[in-house]
Amino acid sequence: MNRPVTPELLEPAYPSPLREFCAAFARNRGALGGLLFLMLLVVCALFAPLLAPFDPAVQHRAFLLVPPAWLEGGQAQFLLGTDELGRDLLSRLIFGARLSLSIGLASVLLSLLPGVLLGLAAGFFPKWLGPSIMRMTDIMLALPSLLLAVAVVAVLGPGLLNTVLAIAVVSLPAYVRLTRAAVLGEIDRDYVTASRLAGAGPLRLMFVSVLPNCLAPLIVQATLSFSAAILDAAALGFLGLGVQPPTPEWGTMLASARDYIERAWWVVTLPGLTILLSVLAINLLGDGLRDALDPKLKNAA
Amino acid sequence: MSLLEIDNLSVRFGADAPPVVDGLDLRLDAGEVLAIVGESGSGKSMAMLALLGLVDPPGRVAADRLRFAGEDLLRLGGRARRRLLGKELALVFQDPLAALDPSYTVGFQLVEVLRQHLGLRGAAARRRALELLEQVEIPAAASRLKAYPHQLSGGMAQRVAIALAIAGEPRLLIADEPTTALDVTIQAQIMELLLNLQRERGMALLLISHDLAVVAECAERVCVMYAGQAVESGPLPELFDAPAHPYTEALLAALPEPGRKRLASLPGVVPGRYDRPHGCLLAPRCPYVQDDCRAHRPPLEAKRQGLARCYHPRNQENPA
Amino acid sequence: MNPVLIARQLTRHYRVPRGLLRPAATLQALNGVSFELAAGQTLAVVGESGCGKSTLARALTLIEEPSAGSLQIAGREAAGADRAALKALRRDVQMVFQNPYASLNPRRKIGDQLAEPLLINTDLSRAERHRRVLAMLQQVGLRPEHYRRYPHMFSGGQRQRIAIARAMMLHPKVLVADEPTSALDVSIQAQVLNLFMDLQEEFATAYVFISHNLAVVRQIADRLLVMYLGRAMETGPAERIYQRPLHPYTQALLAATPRLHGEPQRERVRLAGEPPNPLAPPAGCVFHPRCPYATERCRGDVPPLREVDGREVACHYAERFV
Amino acid sequence: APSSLVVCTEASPEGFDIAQYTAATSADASAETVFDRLLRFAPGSAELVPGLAERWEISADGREYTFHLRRDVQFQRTPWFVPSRPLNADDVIWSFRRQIDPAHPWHALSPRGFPYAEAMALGELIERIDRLDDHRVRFVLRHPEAPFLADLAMSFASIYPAEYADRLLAAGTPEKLNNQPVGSGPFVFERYEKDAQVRFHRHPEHWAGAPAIERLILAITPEPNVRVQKLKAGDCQIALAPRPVDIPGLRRDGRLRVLEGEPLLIAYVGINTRHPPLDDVRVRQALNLAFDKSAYLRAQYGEGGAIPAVAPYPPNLWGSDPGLQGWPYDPERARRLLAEAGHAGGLKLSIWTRPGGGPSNPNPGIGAQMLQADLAAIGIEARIQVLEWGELIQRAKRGEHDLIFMGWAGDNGDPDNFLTPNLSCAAAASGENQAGWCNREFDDLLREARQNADQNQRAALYRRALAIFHRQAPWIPLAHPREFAAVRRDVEGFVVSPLGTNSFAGVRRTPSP
Amino acid sequence: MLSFLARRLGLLIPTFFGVTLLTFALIRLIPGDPVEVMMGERRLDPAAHAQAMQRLGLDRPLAEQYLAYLGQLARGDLGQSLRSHDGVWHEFLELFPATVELACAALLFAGVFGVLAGTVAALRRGKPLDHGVMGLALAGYSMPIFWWGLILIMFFSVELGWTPVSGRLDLLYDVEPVTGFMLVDTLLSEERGAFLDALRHLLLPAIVLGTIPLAVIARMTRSAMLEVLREDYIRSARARGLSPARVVFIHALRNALIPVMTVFGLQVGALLSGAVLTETIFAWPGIGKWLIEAIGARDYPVVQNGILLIAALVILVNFTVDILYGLVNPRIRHRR
Ligand SMILES: Nc1ncnc2c1ncn2[C@@H]1O[C@H](COP(=O)(O)OP(=O)(O)OP(=O)(O)O)[C@@H](O)[C@H]1O
Ligand SMILES: Nc1ncnc2c1ncn2[C@@H]1O[C@H](COP(=O)(O)OP(=O)(O)OP(=O)(O)O)[C@@H](O)[C@H]1O
Ligand SMILES: [Mg+2]
Ligand SMILES: [Mg+2]
Repeated sequence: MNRPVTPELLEPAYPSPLREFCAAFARNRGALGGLLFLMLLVVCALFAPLLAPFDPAVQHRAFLLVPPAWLEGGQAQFLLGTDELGRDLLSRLIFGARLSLSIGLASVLLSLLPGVLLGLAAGFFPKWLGPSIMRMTDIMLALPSLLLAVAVVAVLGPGLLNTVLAIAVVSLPAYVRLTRAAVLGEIDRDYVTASRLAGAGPLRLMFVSVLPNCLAPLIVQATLSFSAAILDAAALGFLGLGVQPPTPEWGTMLASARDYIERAWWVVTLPGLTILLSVLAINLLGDGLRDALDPKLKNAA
Repeated sequence: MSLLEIDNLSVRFGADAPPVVDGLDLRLDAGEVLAIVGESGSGKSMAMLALLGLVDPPGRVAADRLRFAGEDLLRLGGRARRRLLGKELALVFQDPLAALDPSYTVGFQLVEVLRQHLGLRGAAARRRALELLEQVEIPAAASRLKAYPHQLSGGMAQRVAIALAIAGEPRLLIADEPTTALDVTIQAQIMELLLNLQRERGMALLLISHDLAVVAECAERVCVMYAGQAVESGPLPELFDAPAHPYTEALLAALPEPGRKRLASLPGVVPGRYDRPHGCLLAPRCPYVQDDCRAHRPPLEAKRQGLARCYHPRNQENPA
Repeated sequence: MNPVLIARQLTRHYRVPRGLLRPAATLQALNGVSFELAAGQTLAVVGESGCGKSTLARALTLIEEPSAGSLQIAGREAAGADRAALKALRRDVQMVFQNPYASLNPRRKIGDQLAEPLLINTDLSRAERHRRVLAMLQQVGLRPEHYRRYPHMFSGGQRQRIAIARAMMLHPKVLVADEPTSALDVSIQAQVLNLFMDLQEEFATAYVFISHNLAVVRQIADRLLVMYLGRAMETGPAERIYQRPLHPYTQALLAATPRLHGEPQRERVRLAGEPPNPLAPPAGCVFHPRCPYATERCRGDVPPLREVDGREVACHYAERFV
Repeated sequence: APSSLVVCTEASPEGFDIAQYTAATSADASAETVFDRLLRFAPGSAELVPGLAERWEISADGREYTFHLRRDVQFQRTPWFVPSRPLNADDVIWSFRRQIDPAHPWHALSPRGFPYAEAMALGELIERIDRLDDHRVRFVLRHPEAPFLADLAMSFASIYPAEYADRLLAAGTPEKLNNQPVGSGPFVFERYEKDAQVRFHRHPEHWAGAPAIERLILAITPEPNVRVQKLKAGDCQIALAPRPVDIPGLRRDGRLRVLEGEPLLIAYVGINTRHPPLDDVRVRQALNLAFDKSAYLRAQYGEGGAIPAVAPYPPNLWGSDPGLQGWPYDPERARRLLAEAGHAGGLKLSIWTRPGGGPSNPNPGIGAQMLQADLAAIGIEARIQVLEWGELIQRAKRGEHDLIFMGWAGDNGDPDNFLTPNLSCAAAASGENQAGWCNREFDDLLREARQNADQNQRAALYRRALAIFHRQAPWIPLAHPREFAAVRRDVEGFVVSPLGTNSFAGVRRTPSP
Repeated sequence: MLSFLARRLGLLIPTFFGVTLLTFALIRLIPGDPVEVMMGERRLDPAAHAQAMQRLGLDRPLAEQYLAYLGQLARGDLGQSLRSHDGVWHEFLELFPATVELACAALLFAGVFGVLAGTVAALRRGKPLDHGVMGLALAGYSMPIFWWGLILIMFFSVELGWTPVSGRLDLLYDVEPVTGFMLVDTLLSEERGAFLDALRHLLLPAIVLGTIPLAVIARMTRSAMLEVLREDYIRSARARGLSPARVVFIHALRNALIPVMTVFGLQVGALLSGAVLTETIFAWPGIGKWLIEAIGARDYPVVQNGILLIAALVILVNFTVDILYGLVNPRIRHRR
């Protein structure tokens, strides 16, 4: 029988998806910068005890509110100055990275997993389970996130773990809605029907067919909620409801620094700047990921 | 002097990227119906956009000559060009629903064009808009003026789009696959409408299509494009009866026709932008390929039927 | 003739909600369609957009349960079958979709997607599955190294081959193809049509080939089913209908289909207007508002499908055109 | 001269029916402005001077107090109440009876009761109140009580117009007593905007002469640095309670003056003696030795912002012991003591504190963290727990804490006012005594002193008690903070009261040359 | 249209009941004994405590309590603050205008500049201006606003003295709260200069609160604009010879703003979150600060019903935006 076989030389060369992604990502200079800064943070977090010049809790009582080294009155040993208890600001910022990153990571994981499962369920069972899950997220979305987080902390009491839980609760609805929307976008596509025709059951459809195709927006959302988690944790800390002292958390540092706004600008400026830069870096990374992972998403804000 | 003269038009995206439209030459006389056919991605639409100056950066347009009704389109300023566009030179797109602004009524969009090009305002503009809708045979035209595009069916929307295009009494109407999104019965209606308008107003019609059968039924001349280049052009129906270029021949052979048991088909696919062969673009797929085809790209030369880019053209003997 | 697929009065109605204040409307997407199809034969279904072709495809492939009517696949009744029976039945009907860019899972390797039906429905070993997939790849004109590639690395035509390969993996008795070539360029369309014909020759699969293009269908169809607004207008042996269409709608469709070498001035049955709103179908013959020959009778009486000149036609005046 | 005075205060008043409330900020907005009392504290001191009562007599047995009321006391006219008569004995009787007599029609109308009257057990103390005539009232006590006169000068003893109360009751709107106060005081209440401001204008017929200030505005500004910023910007003329650490900067500002006072204030760390091993006096002493108090004072109050505390009340109060030496900072000895007590291997304790500061503890975070660091140095691992004030008090009463940062403000200038509420056995039973410390000997001394009318004898008794307190170390006494106020240069006549409340009746604004 | 409204309203009802359930549960989960909080410093013996619990209905089964709560709500009774003994509804009404004023000012700021920045960036796509504007937008989006507020105060109020430090109006202006909206009240009052002063007070808080919405709106506008600019109808409009201004403002912007509008709705929740922080920093007497303090002080009725009110507000605003969305988007308006 005579069958047209695609001649070899006609086959265009296709780069591997990973390579394509890397190339697209590397073209985005902002994202690259974000990645570098984030890596710096990660290094700080991992090797904080090695990198930090001092124990972040040690109080140099002879050196209260020493300005950064390059300013008049600064001390060479305290590069970024000291806070109201004479603790080295640089060391506290470095150790703070550890805390902020782990809060971000933990709360992302804690909201991503249940969020995705609920979103999948909501997309796949549109009869009654889906709507009830969506009503639930509506309810959570009706409360301003910070207020909800504060309420959760009020119930659980302040502390590291509870901060993480509060932030996870707050970011859950976004994952549910996003997953559901992505699932609804995919579930009627022909490849899912084809899988169904091949006899695939609901679990297989959910996890093998549909979920991998919803990952791109989820990954982007994860980076965004990672940065949001850092901001929220800082906000909770600022309101005195976050991680408890003397743990060096950026927001908590800011809260106590607030009293010194007129006399010691560095205790106010530096932690805030650190938060801003970290969040900015992660958001840049997220934007880069969004552009590189899924050109269709490029325009979703 | 022809109404439209295009010499060596090329469009490229990125300095070192191969062109998307590659050295296109085209002539069109007033009142003539010319068709451009080619497979998806062959650069048909891009050539037309380049003509109208609507290629957005980073796309870049170059041409030796781009003249319409004696005006040099390459040198035209923004204001002068806008006076031409939509008035002398109008365009109808493939997807009629997408080509109408969803936020405004049909009437608003018609009046907008009438004001822009004819300076009509108020009641006069509305009256003219109604006439236009009647001309494109829209039933209950008065009520349609208040309709939003999404309230129209595909065929109706295409009629509205045509009304918008002929509002300025253009001398050339470019229709970019005007019927591909429509059903056959509607397609027949729209084609008939377009040809009627063309005949009544004596405008030139440049019809873009990938459907050779549609082209065969309406056009006087055809230009066949492949991967950004015109590979053959000539009068109809002579060209389709005995094409010179193997690509045209293959396209025709691939069409289902009564009596054909098995369709002849070219193997492989159209080359992508980055893997275009050095020589003749069709060389990798051509059943008659020879060494010179692989080495050099053939120029567009006069053949018996018209112009073709081929070293070994088909059907060169005179018809029996 | 031993039919592998028998549809009797297949009907599918959708309820279309119209807000809280108005009752839901009923949309008769498919209204009493019947046919029989033997192994190795092709039934072509044609009609304009929205006439219920895809609805029919979904009913035939058991994706959706019909509202009424019966469906027999390889002698087994599908209506009212339980889960297990349905699963067994599904093996015998597979489907090829219109859009080759949406019908393959973009995140899975081609090989895995082809092997999926085997994995789910058979207890073949991994190696055996692999072997069969490779064999099928070769059968549709692809090469073994394509096994590990992702869909985006293929052109539309190649993807459609892959989709066909996937549908054929379980050697179904019936293959439903819903406009499999309308997204493809002519030269590629020819390749795919040829592939369909080759495979049918080899596996004697029965095809339900859906299209809106009468010219394409002519190439491949043994029998023809012309639909309008969810109803069958004319059905019978394809060549007979092409030679002499008896229903005005079929005539109009054929006339509207452009021809390469048609006589330019040939007389055409021009249809006025557009298909009516499916939520409010006209009384009597659904085609009468657009029919050039419509009479008072057509406005009142629904013409039954009846045998005229070796095919079935739903027109009161079919004899006129014989 | 500018006739308005804007005062940046720390908190919203809880309400204006001051008998229901205890906070000094509430007193500033009502007792010190709208109301007068029978007796007053002289400005800037705890000395008693006549108020609405021009004179009084005390019977020989110390049980009968007869007050002669002034005759020229006019109540304020407001849009919501126009008085028909000047003050008389009925007003005094109404003001006290409603607080102590459960049968009084107004008694049940206070949702939170009358905390001061109840805390002082006035109901048991006062046998009856007699109306001798329009301008003479007699209080008959069940037993002699030395601080009684001082009590009558306190905010809760403000005198209300009984006529206004009657009208409110008749109109069925008793809650207006709390929203639209009327009194005889120097300023007339105008309007309160929650969390923003309280506005007053002067009472032209005030018996002591109308105040110089025409309009008084309390601008509620909880953040101390914001108060200072607003003062500098001229948005207010008096900033109350700036943080001690800001004082040096304020002193340098030529547009401002810093006023200071020595308030009756103690900041301390309560050691919960009910929790082993804190029941061991050696451990408590070790805690006292371990904390570097001078570093704490510097970080918390700045230079000169406070004096270190050794006793439960400040040295400017009679009955203090100048010879008493506090525990030195001696971590070495602390460690030894701990080892002696069998905790060489270390200990785990909790430190409780609250999120927002107050006068005794302007920046609670600092103290807790310093204590934590110092305890770590002697091997005690302390966990800081920050609790909102309400929850903190509630759980501290139940005794859940180990160490707790606390403060106490005296309000009548009597040492007993510091000791009994915080360190008596009764307070230990009720939970107010956060140390849960009940020392019989100490407690007996307190009781004896309370029933003795002679101040010298009492002082001697208190000095003996202090020695016991020091040895037993139920607290880490921290500091007696100074109280500051910063004012614009043109403000005159404002003084910082030792009692925590602020009076603006005598304030004038003179444009500086 | 009517049925569209009815359908949306139908969705609100379960959400609202869910919120009541949530606030009800929240209060019962927060540690601390409401009676103790209510009594403040007063000590209660167990009998009195039990009596108080009974009076508050806290001794009944939870389901019964919930029903009683709903009944209370149905009667419009939101209870009283445990701290001030003022009605929750009354307190809310008193503080709400301040928040609304702040939020509106912030939204106005964010909307005007966000749309402007997004449009400009989209039109200059890929140019340095685009990168600059979008970089700033991303920075704004990443801003810890409590810090941002502090920095702005430090610079503009403390250093330069251009803007007041906090509050809504210089207290020397005696402005009677008629509407509660300071800008309106100052206009109504006789005090000259008060309006400008109120405006100066509003400036920094509005900027701080508006920063994140501005960034979101700018980004959203840009992407929507880019999307729309690629649409066929824009290309058609240009092919019809319409002027660039007309194409951008009449055709592109109108369609691009439709998705941006939904963002406005979604921003309301975020805005209230931000208001909590902004109000705390600027001592702005609004509901955000009120609620945070109530949660801190365990003022149960305020927490419970304050949150309920805010949730109702958010739901209502989103509902309104939905309706408006339908109004400006003919495709939704005419949906059968
Ligand atoms: N912005 C762009 N950047 C790069 N390449 C582009 C861009 N726009 C279009 N192209 C490429 O230009 C080529 C020609 O496209 P064009 O739309 O002109 O094809 P066409 O012949 O009209 O096809 P169709 O029949 O599908 O409409 C395509 O290969 C397309 O990928
Ligand atoms: N799930 C559904 N709910 C409601 N109506 C539906 C549903 N699916 C299809 N319809 C309607 O049923 C009718 C038939 O649709 P169907 O998709 O079968 O048409 P088709 O012939 O395949 O059209 P096309 O050529 O456009 O694919 C249409 O009017 C369609 O709107
Ligand atoms: Mg095109
Ligand atoms: Mg279909």
